[in-house]
Amino acid sequence: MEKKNRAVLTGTHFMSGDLACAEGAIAAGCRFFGGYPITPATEIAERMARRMPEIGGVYIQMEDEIGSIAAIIGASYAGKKAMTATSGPGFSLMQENIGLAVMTEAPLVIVDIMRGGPSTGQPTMPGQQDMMQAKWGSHGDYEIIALAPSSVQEMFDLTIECFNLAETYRVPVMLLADEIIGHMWERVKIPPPEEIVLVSRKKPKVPPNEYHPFKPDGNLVPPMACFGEGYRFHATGLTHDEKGAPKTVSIEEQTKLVKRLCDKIRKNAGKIIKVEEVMLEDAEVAVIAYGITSRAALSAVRKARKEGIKAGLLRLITIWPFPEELVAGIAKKVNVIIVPEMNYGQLVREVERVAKTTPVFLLSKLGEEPHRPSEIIEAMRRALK
Amino acid sequence: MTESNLMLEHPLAKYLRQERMPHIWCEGCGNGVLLCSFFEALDELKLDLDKLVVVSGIGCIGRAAGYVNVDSFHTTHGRAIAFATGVKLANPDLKVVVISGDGDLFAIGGNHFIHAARRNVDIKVICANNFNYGMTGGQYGPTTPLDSWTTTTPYGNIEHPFNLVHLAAASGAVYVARWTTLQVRRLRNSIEKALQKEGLSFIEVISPCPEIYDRYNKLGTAIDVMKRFKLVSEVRHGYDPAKAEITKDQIIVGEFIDIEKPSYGRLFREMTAKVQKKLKGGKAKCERK
Amino acid sequence: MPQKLWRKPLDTEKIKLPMAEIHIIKDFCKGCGFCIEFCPKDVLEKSDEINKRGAYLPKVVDESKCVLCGFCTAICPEFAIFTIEKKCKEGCENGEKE
Amino acid sequence: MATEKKVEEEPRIGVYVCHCGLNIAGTVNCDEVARFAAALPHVIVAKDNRYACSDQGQELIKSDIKEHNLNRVVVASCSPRLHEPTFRKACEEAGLNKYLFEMANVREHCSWVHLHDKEAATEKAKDLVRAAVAKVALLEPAIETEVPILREALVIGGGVAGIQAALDLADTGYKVYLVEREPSIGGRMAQIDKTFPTMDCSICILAPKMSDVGHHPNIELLPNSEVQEVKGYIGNFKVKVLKKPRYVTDDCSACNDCSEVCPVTAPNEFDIGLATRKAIYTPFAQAVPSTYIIDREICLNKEGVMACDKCIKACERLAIDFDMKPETLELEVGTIIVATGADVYDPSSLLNYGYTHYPNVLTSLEFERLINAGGPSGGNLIRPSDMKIPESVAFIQCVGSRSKKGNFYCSNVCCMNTIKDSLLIKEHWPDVKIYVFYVDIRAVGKGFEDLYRRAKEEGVIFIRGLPAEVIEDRKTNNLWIIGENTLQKELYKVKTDMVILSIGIEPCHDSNVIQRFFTLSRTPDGFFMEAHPKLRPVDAPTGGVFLAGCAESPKDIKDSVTQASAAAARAGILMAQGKVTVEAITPEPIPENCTVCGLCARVCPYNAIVVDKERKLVEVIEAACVGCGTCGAECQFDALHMRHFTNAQILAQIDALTEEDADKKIIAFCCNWCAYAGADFAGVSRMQYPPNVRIIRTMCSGRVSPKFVEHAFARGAGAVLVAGCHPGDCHYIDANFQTQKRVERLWKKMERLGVDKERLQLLWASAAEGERFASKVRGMDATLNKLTPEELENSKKGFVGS
Repeated sequence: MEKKNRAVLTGTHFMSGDLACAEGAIAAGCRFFGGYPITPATEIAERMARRMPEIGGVYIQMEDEIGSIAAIIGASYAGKKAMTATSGPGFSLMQENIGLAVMTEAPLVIVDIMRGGPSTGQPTMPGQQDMMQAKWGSHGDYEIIALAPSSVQEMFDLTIECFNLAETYRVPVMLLADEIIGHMWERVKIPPPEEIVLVSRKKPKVPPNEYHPFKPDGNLVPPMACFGEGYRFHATGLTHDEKGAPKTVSIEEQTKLVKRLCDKIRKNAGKIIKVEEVMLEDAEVAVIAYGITSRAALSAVRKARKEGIKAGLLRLITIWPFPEELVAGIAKKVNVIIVPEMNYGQLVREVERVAKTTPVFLLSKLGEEPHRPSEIIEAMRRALK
Repeated sequence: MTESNLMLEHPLAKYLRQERMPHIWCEGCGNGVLLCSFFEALDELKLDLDKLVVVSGIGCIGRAAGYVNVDSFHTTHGRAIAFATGVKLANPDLKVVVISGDGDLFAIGGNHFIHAARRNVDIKVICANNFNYGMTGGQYGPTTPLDSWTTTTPYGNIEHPFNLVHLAAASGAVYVARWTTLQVRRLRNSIEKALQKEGLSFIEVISPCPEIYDRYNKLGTAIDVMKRFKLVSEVRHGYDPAKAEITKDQIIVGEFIDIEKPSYGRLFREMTAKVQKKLKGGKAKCERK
Repeated sequence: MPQKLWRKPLDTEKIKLPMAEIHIIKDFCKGCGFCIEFCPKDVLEKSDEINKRGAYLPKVVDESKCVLCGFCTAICPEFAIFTIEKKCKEGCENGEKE
Repeated sequence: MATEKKVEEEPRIGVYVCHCGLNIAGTVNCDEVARFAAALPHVIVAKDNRYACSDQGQELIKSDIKEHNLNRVVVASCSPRLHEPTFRKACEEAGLNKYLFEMANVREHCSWVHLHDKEAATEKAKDLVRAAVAKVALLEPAIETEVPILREALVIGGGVAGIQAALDLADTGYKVYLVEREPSIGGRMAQIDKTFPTMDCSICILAPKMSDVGHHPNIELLPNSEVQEVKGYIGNFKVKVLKKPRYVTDDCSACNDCSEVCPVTAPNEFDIGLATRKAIYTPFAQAVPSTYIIDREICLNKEGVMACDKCIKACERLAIDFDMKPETLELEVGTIIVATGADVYDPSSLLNYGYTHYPNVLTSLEFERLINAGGPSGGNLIRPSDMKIPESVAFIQCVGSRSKKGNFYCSNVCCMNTIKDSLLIKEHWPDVKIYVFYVDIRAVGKGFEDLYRRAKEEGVIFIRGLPAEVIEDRKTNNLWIIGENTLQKELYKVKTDMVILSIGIEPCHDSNVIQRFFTLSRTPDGFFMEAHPKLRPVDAPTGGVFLAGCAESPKDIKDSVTQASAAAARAGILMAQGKVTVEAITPEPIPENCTVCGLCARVCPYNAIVVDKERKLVEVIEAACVGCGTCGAECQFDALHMRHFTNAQILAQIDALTEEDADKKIIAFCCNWCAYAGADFAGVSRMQYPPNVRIIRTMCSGRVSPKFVEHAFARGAGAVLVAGCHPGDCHYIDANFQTQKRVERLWKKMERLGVDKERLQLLWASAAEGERFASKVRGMDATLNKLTPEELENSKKGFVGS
């Protein structure tokens, strides 16, 4: 019981988003953290360095973010729930091995506390500029899962969700939070362990000699044996068959593998995707927002209603896979869609893609200050003219 | 006996993913010899193969992980050691061996190597040094000797090569040895030693590259190169690795470093124990006041 | 001068050295010739037999010369050659094969 | 001479002419000589007496010294090689420094060799006394310097002699290094089955000694090692020893597991190839150290490539290390015992006996292994051709001994060894017929004759007369022995199943190496020469070095052990004293004359002279110097004061000897060790030669400076003889090589001056070659007779002042 108390800090706390994220990970069963200090994600590493020894987990500060992600892929294959946390520049460094994690179907969680880019940009300032990198950053066709928290409480809850998704689908899952969420202090309620739902990777049911490490079952996800369990399997970043044997020239194997790696996410999108809908039933103008901006959007929508503007909000919790059908549905009902983002237009492209004829307006904001509700209302008015 | 079950008779058959034989390496390539020595070492030690993990990077020798009949992982270019670090720390019961090439470990992966050695992560690094990037057709790398001809040094190499054993020793490896693919028995002994030692062990294996580097540099057939190894290699245990540069007419081989030093894993576990003891109200001090 | 040793030792018959069976996995061989070159007893030589990969295979010249040192196995990059001790029936001299 | 040290006080000389009964007085008029002496300068008393060496004779000298307060003494009697120590002692007892004494050799060099010319002999005696007086006047007191002796010993050779010597020294409490070339100690004795005459098992009595050596706290055993270099001198040797790698560490427990799996075989040297060993092996069961060794010559692992590692895998104690490298140890020892043993004669060159052609012809050493229970046949007497027990065995004696085929000397042990072997056969196989073909049976030794008798009683057939030939019957491999029975004076033709060649003992094939290290001399037989065949039989001529075992001469186990203990005792004495005094005959540099040209250092055979060009000075290492004086002869500037043989002293002798009738005299410079001793020998053997020769003794012919010869000629001497040891036998390594060069230079000069070269002669004569000396003198006498006055004048002028 002592252990439980130590891992899940049940109760109400006042903490920052970064800390809540760390606690969420621990509550989710993360027992391996490999990272590299970077603003504004450093506090997560600091918290992990302090907490891991307390709960018998492993913390290692690697020589760079490439090493960090390589290490957590290793830890994941060794059977641990593993995580790293970084920000834009480090996230960029990780891209190649995100591809490796996708290819070798390593369950792991990458936290990206987004700051202003490009390059070193504004380390201490917020941003939502990694939305596309998260999906397309590594080469080749693939799918990942990304969630966007909008409160410190969600930093806790969604981190747990990230691990559950990673374990379910054997895929790297990203928590895309902006600097404000990461550094913001709020009340966080940590439930007792028994109330926390945890998912662990499927184990093979066949004996080692029959085990094929990349042979999927029903939901396209292969059961995962771990190193040291006697299955003696091989995994590679090369295109491989179900046995894990390299297939570097086979058209069939390449097609079969790439399709499955994507489809296991696409075909399960319905199960994966989470959103929050506010007053959309009769809305003429829909605001689609995520992360910190969604909070401004919410109050904007409420104020607008008071002014008689029929506004509604779609808050994206799941960024990737993108909730296409949902957005398409809304687009049909409303006259206009406003997408406030702390970038120069990233997710708005996805919205436009599915909104078809419905006009979509980007409300871009760069630098320190997040959107103000008044700005969003102003945008509605303009849009409705 | 037919070929297939003749293979089963081979004393090392059980260490090999036979269905993937013959391997992709060229005629006379040293990689196969290295792999064979590794297997013989496993055979000597009768290690529990279920608890052994082999990790490799990119390059010809990178394929080694695919041929060993144990848990194995073929990482991206240069990242084998970082991956192995994760594996070893996540499950200390595993023996983790990195088998990779000079380019993978010391060019693109150099940073991971020196830091793993500094931390003294309990992994074994076996480096096949063929003095160039063979897989991509023979470009110069971090160990290519001065003046050598490669496809990217068409006027001769003007970069000074690493002395890998010196680098490893300076970085803090607890066991450092160098052999050529001709000294297979001694190589096997070193691998055995490394496998039984705590901390980062490094073994450099000087290996022929008959089809690419050796041909470009007119070193003759694989046999010629092996004969040259016989001629120029001199066994000097305990020799100062700093002085063990590889030259045209001398390759000093032997065990250069063999020291004891607690590994990262051990220190982390000890720290963990202290922390938890304190949490249980024990007296141990783990944080500065 | 120290005596020259010219006689066949009287116990020559009694000294039993293990007899070897040499196996070559022809499909695996790539013909590098290490086994031939480095066999300390010169048991092997290059044959004119070519396998399906186009490699000239080694052939055993005199199996009785093999002392099972296993160097061919250790030096072969292809896992294509190995030796096993010849079994011989009870009390047979110098390991004649069954 | 200005450079010579002045004698502080006026010389007060006493001269004593000894009658030696009639030995001298019978030819020389001693009374007349004494009276002559009395008239010589500085002579205070001159007396003749019957036996100067007798107690009364010595008392007389002592009392005179006190009474007349003499400060110099001359005794004219026998050879200084005989009684100089006696009289020196007498002088010391009377409080006179022993270096102030001189002898005139009027017996060996005078009375005994001129028995029939009393007058000439008397005149010669006067001359010799005059010369002695002249020299003694210039003698200087000297204190002998002391050299410290390190209390550690080196024994070279781990045969029974070396083992015994090492144990004796170690038990006395000295640290001993025992260097053995082979992987194990034990030597020949370990190979032998039984020892004569007691017939006890050789290895059984040797093995305990071997293991004592192995475990002795004071013995550092260096097997598989060889001496590479020896520097230094008595008491202070610096020895480099090459320790060859064994490739097996001391962790070896001799379990034989490695040898079991080793796939490489070779004939075992220890069994002379009658048995097989592996590439990793121990030469024999009782080997010390028991640690195994790898024969890299045949091992499959060559040039650092380990083809085979069966032994490594088999060795549980991880004692095998193929990376062992040779080491060179640098030892510092005070004394050295050379016990390097001997080889056996290789009979394959004697085609008539068919060894190596006929399988059933064995050497006696092969037989030892064959008959040995631990040997290849488990002690069964079987013949190699068919492994059957022979019905008859023939021994052939003196194979390689006492004949121009092989060696001339008797190998000492073969007779008894054969008798022993024959009895061994009889003991186990009484029906086997045994022949022994011999020249003489030499059963000289305790219990030997008894054993010989037993053999004859047992029915061993002794046939006098060595076979001319052994012929093999191709079908049966039986052997026919053909020869002449020299007793019955009839031919014999004997059929036998097996022939044992009783092979002789030879000096080690590489004795010359050891010889060079220690500047030893060897007898014509090739064995090492002792300092004195009777009185110092275990001392080597080189100080601090001693001889034991067959290195010195062929001998059996008992004699080897005896000699080893003796050598150990002699070495022990030196080390017990902890210091040794060196005769005060070493040179003293005279800086004011020295130009630091370094010539002296170049000719010194002992590197005893250090030239410091920096500090412009020449130093003599007292302890290393043995006083041969060749440096003094080389020095052009009188910068070396050769104590007790100074230029002044020798020139004074020449002056004295050429004072009268110089033209009728031969001035002979003889080295102490060969020529002078040879002349003594001529005297002892009463060889008569012309009385006109006058001998001046120097330690080495190398001391004879050209200026001495020139001075003699300038003084009108008729002829000059320079005599020394034979080249190669020089007591001072190769100092006489300088003699030769100098004499040749003089000959050239004489040619230039038109002086008859005949008048200067160079003679090499050993201590045993009295006749050689005598005949030389006779020859030169002839040259004297045809001397013309012009010739004389010519040479006088030519050499004056040169």
